[in-house]
Amino acid sequence: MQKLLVKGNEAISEAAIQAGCKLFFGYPITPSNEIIEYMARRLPEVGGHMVQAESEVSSIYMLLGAAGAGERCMTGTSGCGFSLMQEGMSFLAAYELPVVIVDVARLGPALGNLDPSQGDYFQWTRGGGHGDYYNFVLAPSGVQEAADLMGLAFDLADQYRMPAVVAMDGVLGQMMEPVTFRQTDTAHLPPKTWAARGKKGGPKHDVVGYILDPVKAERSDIQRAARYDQIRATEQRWEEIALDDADLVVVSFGTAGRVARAAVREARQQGIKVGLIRPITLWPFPTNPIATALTQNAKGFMVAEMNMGQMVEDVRLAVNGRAPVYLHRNMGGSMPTTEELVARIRTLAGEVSVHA
Amino acid sequence: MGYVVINTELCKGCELCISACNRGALSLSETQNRKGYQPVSLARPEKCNGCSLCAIMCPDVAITVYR
Amino acid sequence: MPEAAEKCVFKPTEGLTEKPLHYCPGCSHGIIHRLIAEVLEEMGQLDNTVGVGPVGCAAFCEQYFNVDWVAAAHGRAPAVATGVRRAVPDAVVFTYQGDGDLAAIGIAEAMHAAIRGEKITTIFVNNAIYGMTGGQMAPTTLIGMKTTTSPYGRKAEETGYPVDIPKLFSEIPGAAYVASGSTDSPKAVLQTKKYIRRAFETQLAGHGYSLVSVLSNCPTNWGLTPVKAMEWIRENLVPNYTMGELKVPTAAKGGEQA
Amino acid sequence: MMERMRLAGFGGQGIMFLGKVLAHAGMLGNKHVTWIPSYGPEMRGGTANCSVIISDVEIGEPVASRPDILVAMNEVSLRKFQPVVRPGGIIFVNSSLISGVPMRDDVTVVTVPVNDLARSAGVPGAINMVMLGAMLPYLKGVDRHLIEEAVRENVPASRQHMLDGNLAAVAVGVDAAHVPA
Repeated sequence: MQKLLVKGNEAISEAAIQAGCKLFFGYPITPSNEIIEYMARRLPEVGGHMVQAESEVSSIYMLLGAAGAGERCMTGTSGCGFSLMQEGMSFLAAYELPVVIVDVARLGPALGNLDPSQGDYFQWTRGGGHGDYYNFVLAPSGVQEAADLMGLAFDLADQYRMPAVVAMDGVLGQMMEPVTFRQTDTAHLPPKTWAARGKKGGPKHDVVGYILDPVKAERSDIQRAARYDQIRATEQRWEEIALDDADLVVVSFGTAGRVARAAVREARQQGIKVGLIRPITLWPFPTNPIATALTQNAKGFMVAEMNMGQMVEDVRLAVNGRAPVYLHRNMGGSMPTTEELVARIRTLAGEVSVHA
Repeated sequence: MGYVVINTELCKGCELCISACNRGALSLSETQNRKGYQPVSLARPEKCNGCSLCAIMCPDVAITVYR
Repeated sequence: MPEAAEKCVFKPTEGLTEKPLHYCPGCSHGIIHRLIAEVLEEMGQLDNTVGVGPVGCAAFCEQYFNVDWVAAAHGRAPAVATGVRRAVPDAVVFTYQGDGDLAAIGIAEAMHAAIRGEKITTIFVNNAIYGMTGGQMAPTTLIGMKTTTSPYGRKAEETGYPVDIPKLFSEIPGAAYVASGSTDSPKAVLQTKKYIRRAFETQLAGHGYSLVSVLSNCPTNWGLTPVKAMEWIRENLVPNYTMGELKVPTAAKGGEQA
Repeated sequence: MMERMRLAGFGGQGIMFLGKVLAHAGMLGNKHVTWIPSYGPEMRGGTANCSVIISDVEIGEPVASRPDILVAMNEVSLRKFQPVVRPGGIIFVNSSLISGVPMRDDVTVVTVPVNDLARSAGVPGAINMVMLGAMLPYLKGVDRHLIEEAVRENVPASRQHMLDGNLAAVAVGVDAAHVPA
């Protein structure tokens, strides 16, 4: 397979096309612009379309229409644009439509600036719009992983009939790394017999999202909750390093996660008993490795993220008071350096050993 | 000559058909349907010529016309 | 009943389901639903159509149309229809939208669908008031008209003027067919049906976006009987909005299409 | 081996392209590489910089916040990034445009008059390629063969006529690097 040097934004775009995505709807916003530009150039070559919408509000509903008609489709956006999409994402959840939404997050709140940030974590993982729902959230830490996760995002969306968010940041979007595109097999996925494309002699398809009958509404919520529970049980994904004997476990994702990986390796070389859990699915959140670490040697957790502290809440929920959870945060668009993480790991590893 | 068949369970007694009929063939009936509306009826069948103006105005698709 | 073997000259269309309509007595929605359904049936497109619904009194109208359906959020129907259209290029795709849905919250989506020349048809139902939420002011509410949010009558100095959607849209190059009809009389209803047919024909011919505005009533929130409400359309709405065919595709000019 | 490089200069000096060629050459040599531009409002402010990392091991931090190698194509860039270069690192200075800036004594300073060299060689637009050539003898992660292949792959089809000029400019830089500063 040919290795190419491409930007993260371009890699996810090409990976989406190779996963069978034929339609892209979007509105330009930095630092995600390479996605819409790549799609504009490349989709016509595979018989698809990029439609430049008048707003992100419109983009997400174009996505709803195309997904309602059964097509693999996606959008890419950033920060403020992702906020504008939340109403539509709530509708997508209710309609149970498979779509893929890439958020190349930037610093917020408000316009913020274009620097990388993980400040959209709550919006990614808490549904984001109105009502009671979740999205799949996949968080790559590099360009190859971003490409690999795109195919998975489409497959998971189709398999469970729900939106999948690919959670990026400006660094991952703008960075070039070598990437190899891998084919995925979609034969196991259920056919979209529910799609509205015209009856074609069969029964009528209604793709709608309201349930006026309270009994049916409750039943529908219970069914969706059961599906979410099943996903929590079977679809957690993470990378782990040296958890077996780790006193201190670093939990970090995305760009921060790749720096944390280097820091944990460096600290290990210095003889510190530290391990890493790098969540790849932010929803479902990987609670399993945290539980495992607690039954092994973990005496404390260190969360490193590029925001005021959002994922730390999920870690605390998973740890549930059984060990201290510390936060190392980089704010204002800054990224952690390996040195600063190693220094903090050394300090915290000392602390948890003393207090344990 | 013609006649109309009114689905009295669909009719809501809005009288748009009565108003549309140039020949005064339709009236509200004295009875109520299951929804509590007084449906329209072909009170004067001899006046109906099957012109369909009533059906064209019916918002509930309650009228079938024969001629 | 006469015994002669008469022929059925008007029967319920196959384009509607058998579900009884939930609208208030005398509401124009039923008439407009039926016209769309009849046209699609007559054109042989019932198996090839995807409708996109609004929010408002017609939010649940997919129950009535015997075609595939994708419901939209308030105002977003043209965006949803764009997605459907791009996914199923050979289908007939239409949106059904009220005056709040299209002319207020969704005017950006509607205008940009027209600007893109999106090959969809919009049926715009204008009764100058918000029906479902209980009679509030719409962008198309007439000057002086009382609603629950303009209790002293709409004042231009506070809320501007009613927007003439068909006139506005007829200025957009991507809008290939724009017409404005009414439901106040059998003649107006038959005329509106022709407009709807031409709009769908415009779409199928690939000319671009098409819009049919239909003046309709709201007996409940206007506080009038259905018959009086139809008169009110005739006397008040018709004079205030541009009527007739405002724009036809260049290819169709000079010759009757329908 | 891990070489963390920061390349900086004016917009229009070909900094981004220089970085891409370096990263591409690293990839052709089966190294781990990252290339990342400084993006955002800075991009439009007349200064341009990018980070390139070439490594035998997986790369954590993708931005060279503490580079081993700095390429400063103008004075603003030199003043901005000189302080963060790691002790023992290398700073490549475009001496055609920079003079009189006090230099740290715990780094290797290589001065290359790239504008003058490029002009003399008849490729005045290829100052980035001259600098690339000058860097070559000092780089551990890539060699000349890989660099030339990367240049070939990165010159777009529409600009094939510039390929020879670019390769010539690399050669000029390589020669210049051996001339004592």
